[in-house]
Amino acid sequence: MDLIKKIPAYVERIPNGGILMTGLDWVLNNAKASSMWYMLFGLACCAIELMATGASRYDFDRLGMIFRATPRQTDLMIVAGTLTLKMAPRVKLLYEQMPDPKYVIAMGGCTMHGGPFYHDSYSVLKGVDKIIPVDIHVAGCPPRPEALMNGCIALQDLIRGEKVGRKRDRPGLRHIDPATNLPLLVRPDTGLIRPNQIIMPDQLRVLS
Amino acid sequence: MTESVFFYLLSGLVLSSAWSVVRNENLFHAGLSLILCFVGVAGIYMNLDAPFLGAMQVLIYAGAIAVLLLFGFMLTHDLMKARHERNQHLAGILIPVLMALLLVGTILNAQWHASSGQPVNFGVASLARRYMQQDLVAFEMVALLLLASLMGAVVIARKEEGSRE
Amino acid sequence: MTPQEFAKHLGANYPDHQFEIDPLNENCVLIPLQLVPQCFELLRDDDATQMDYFDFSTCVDHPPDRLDLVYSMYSTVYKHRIQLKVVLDRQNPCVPTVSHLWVNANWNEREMYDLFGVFFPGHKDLRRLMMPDDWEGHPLRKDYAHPNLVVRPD
Amino acid sequence: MLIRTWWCALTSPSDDGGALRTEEFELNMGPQHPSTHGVLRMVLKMDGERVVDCDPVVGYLHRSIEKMAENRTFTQVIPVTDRLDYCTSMTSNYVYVLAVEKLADLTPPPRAEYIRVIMTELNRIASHLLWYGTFCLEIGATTPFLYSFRDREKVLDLFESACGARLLYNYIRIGGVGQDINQKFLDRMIEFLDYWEPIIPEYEALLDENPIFYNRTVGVGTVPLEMCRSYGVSGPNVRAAGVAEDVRRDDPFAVYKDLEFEIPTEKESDVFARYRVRMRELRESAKILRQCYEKIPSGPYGLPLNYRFKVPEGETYVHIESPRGDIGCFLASSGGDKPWRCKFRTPSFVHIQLFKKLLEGVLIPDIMAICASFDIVLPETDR
Amino acid sequence: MDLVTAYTGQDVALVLIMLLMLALILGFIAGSSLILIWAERKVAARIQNRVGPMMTGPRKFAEFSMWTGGLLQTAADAIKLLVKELIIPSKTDAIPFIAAPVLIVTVCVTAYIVIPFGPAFSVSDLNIGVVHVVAISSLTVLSIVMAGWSSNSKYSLLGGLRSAAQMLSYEIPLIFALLGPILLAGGLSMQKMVLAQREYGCWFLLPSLLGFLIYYVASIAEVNRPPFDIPEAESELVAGYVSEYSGMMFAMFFLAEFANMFLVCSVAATVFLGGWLVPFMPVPDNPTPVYILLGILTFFLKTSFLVFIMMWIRWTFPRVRPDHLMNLGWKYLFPLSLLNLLICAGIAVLKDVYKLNGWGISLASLGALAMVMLLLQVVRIPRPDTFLEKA
Repeated sequence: MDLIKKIPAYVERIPNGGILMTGLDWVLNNAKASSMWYMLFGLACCAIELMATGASRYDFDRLGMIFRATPRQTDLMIVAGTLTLKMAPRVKLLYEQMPDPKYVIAMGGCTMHGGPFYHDSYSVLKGVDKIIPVDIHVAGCPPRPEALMNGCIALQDLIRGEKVGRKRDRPGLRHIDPATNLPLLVRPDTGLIRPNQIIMPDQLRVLS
Repeated sequence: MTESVFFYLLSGLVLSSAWSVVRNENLFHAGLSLILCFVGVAGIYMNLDAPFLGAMQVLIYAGAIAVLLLFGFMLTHDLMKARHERNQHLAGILIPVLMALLLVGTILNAQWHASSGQPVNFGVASLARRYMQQDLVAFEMVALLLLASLMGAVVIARKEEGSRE
Repeated sequence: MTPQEFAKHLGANYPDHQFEIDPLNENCVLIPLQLVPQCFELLRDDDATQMDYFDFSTCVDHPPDRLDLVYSMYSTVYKHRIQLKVVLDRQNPCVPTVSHLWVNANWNEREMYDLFGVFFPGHKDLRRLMMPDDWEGHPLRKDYAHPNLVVRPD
Repeated sequence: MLIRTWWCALTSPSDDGGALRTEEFELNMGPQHPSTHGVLRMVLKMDGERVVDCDPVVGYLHRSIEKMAENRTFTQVIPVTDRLDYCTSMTSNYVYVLAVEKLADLTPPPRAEYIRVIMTELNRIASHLLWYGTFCLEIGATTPFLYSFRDREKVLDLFESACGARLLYNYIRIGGVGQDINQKFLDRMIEFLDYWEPIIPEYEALLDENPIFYNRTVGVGTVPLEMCRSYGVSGPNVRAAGVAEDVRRDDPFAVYKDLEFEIPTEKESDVFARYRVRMRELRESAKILRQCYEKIPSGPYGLPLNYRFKVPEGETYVHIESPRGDIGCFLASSGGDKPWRCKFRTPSFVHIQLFKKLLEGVLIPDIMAICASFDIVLPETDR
Repeated sequence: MDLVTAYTGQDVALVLIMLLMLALILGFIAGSSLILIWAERKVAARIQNRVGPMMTGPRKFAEFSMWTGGLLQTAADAIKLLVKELIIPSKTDAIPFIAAPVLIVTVCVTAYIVIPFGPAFSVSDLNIGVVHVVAISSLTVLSIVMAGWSSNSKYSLLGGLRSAAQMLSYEIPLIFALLGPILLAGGLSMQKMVLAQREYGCWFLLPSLLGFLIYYVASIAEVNRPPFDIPEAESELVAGYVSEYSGMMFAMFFLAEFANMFLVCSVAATVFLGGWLVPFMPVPDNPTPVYILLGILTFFLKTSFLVFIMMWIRWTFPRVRPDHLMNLGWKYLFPLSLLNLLICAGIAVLKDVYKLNGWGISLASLGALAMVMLLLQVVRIPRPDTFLEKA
């Protein structure tokens, strides 16, 4: 794979290689953007709104998004609902089973920072981006179908802006914490909780 | 000239897949190469422009019998994992040598009369007419045999069904 | 049957124990700990009560020493409902199981074992229901603390 | 030597009398599963296509709602009960509010009672439509899902005009309701009912005459009546067993006393009977809504209560009829402004325990049909 | 042909022509699948009264009508799948894992050789036409079993076994249903089949209507399309044997499914609906270019009509349980196809020996069939409400 990564650099040096690359970018990005196959990861209330978005009135199919059951054939994971600590290892496992150009939409307040379950709840993981890198957060509890469609369109614009061969920068950066060599998994801006404060079920430690 | 090229190609394919059927560790791969062998034989039939026979070979052997064989491999208990010991080396060498001698002997002293030049019009119609007129008895016997085997299969399946409930 | 009749009915069957109405809940009868399986069996099988529908069983935690265990049953024949309360000691609460009488008591008791730490001898497979299996502590107790639990400032 | 190997190959004594010995294997119908009723994991021991033993594992959506209820004032708990059962959040609001009112013996004004009944019945219609869609998805027919969601969107528009939210309403408050509903809302409701009632036969036409459908549902997953009793099954699932049991009839709360509607029941208590009961319940709810439209009085829609009012010490248990069964709330208060203990008795928690015994000897496609026919929802189970 | 032989020897030309034909078929399959997949999503959307893909493709068509939005949607899917990462799970056994999609596409391509698109317009008119298609398409079972076994997961193994059993048990009614028209046409080759329908006077649909119905149902099962799509039943087996495939390998399976559907419908159109016979036009002996074009057009119209019905069936029926499927296949379709064979044999004898006109006989047989259906009405399959009162 890494040979392919070097090609864009060489092509740029050819006289009008740049135009060729942007043309290639345009075609690939538009193809990827307009045919995102999503894997419904319905946990709670947001799953019902996701189904309502997939139904007749607001239709995902108009954006070219079909529902695929297996993680192997999907390239967008919509985490819809509250993520509990017992469920966290499974989400991570599924994320890793997806083929590479993969994106994550975190739908609903619970996936951003625990939402209504931030206080007084011992079993809810405060934010999905603690275990998987998230591209688009859709606010709302549950977010309206229009908000979710808006999130998908925002993701499409994000994809159209990509460059072939460039490393994608993802929000929720992951540094390795030297003490526990566990990925720090903490958003620099919130910085609310350090990993050793959260007692993760140990399968999660094995996996991450 | 292309017929002979194709012929050598196909017979090479058939021989190699037959060899892999015998020598292969993984039984599933052995089953697959068996199917490849059947398809190779069908190719040889087609090459000798007997297309109906080739199609039948693909349909019956490669399509049905071999797949049922694969079913058998997959469904039976840990057939895949067990390492089969191979200590019949003596038998392994003796029998192929005997077979080879037998075959070469018959090939050498058979009188190959050259084909009479004009193409034999061997079509499906003549085949069917032969079934229905000259050797009708053999045809009916084969039908009876198949019926018996079918009933045997049903009885075995039925017994197994009965035992579980 | 009103709760008072229930108390009289139970008192008649077990003379040496007294059953009175719970001051907090007028539809609830307090029963002593050692009577639990027989008393429930009586209520279920006795044709005067026939409590064949088991609603739920849960705990109410009173921190210093008391842990109340509340059962609720309903009779689809006579259409009356009753709650029964058993007072347990908080350090090692232990109550014989009723899961052999009503099947849906099984998961209720597993949940109480998981969230309150109440032990049910005689229960077939007592393991955690809600929390991951390697979770320490019993979350629904009042004095429970956990790093993932951010208490809401009042 | 050659003959020996040949002979023993032929006559190898297989241990159980020559029957084809199939090995049991464990199938993990994991928490992430395309069937849409949430994160239920079933560990199935299979023998070929048949299930030998099934062990449902829950807890993947345990959001500790009861722990949160203990640290919030009585009015702040209401949005938490919304998330308890998000398909019918009106009913979970209602059962909690009824428990608080019984403890604090407040009686809401009659108009509030009628608004509450209207909202719960509309929510029942929306929940049954959701159930119908996902049930057909399990059986393999994808189109009914789209039709039922198209009509559910119209019900959600009604909710949006009344309480501003589509799914989690926080509308039924202690002592009354959040906002008043005006005549325009009632007219739109009747307009929806007129549009929607002739469409219900259309749903049934898609499936009833279809031999594939009733081959897959008639006689599948039959639950005998005494099994219902010992497992505590309630709601449409027990009405499909032939017993006309409904909390709105047996111990009526709010205004159900002076509304007349009948309880649909079937006899076989299999997947098809449960489907028929829910379809006929849709029509009953529409009838109730029409009666409420005529009988709703005018007047105040709630009691003026201050934000942190105190509830006298005491415990109580109240239960009402939710679309899935009989949902109850056991509330204990210690005289403060926060509930001391709040336990919800939810129907799905009870119905999932049925699967352990019901799914023995069942084929894989029937597992999905049976689970979907019980209309279980996981947040209720895990609370 | 003669241009090529001028430069090279006779045999090398043969090989070159063969390669050219192969490229032609591949191009045709790719093109037709693109349109078919887009059409399927649009038809499905229309049935479920929602809007299918709208965002891709030329915008001015999208305003024109809902039906023509999102034309390039399948192209976008294909390019995206090309760019996807190919995951070969570690414990899978690689050779059959990779061979399965390759085999299923090659089978599909070889089966297209005999399809008569126009009067003299088929790749190579083998004289074992119909049997060739059936024989080659029996190899798809093999590729599905390979895919199921090699992806080493319980779900795909179950899916693979189920679909192999289904396809094996539906091949037999398929072949027997085709025997009827073969008997009437007196030959196996597809072009001969079409010409036989011309002399016979009417399409073979009329004399062997039962055969057509059985063939159509069996072909839906053969192509694993709902209501017989148990192998990749979404709700149970999580996409069955395809669940471990990602990227381009999955695209091959996806492409092969639609190419097979088109293949099966084109065989049905040729054998039962008179492939390129323009309904009311007398057929000139030496085919003029105009007639060839017209023939190709009618062929495509007939096939796409059958494909549309398959799509329509897909979105209206629930899924059949495997044992009902086997039950239907063996206990109903197979005996009925034998009955159809009997009827066709009777018609053939009447036509050859007594020289009766084709139309008359087929109408008589249809009358007989209608009589049988009336008889069946008396023994009605139990309707739900009657069922309940009885129980």
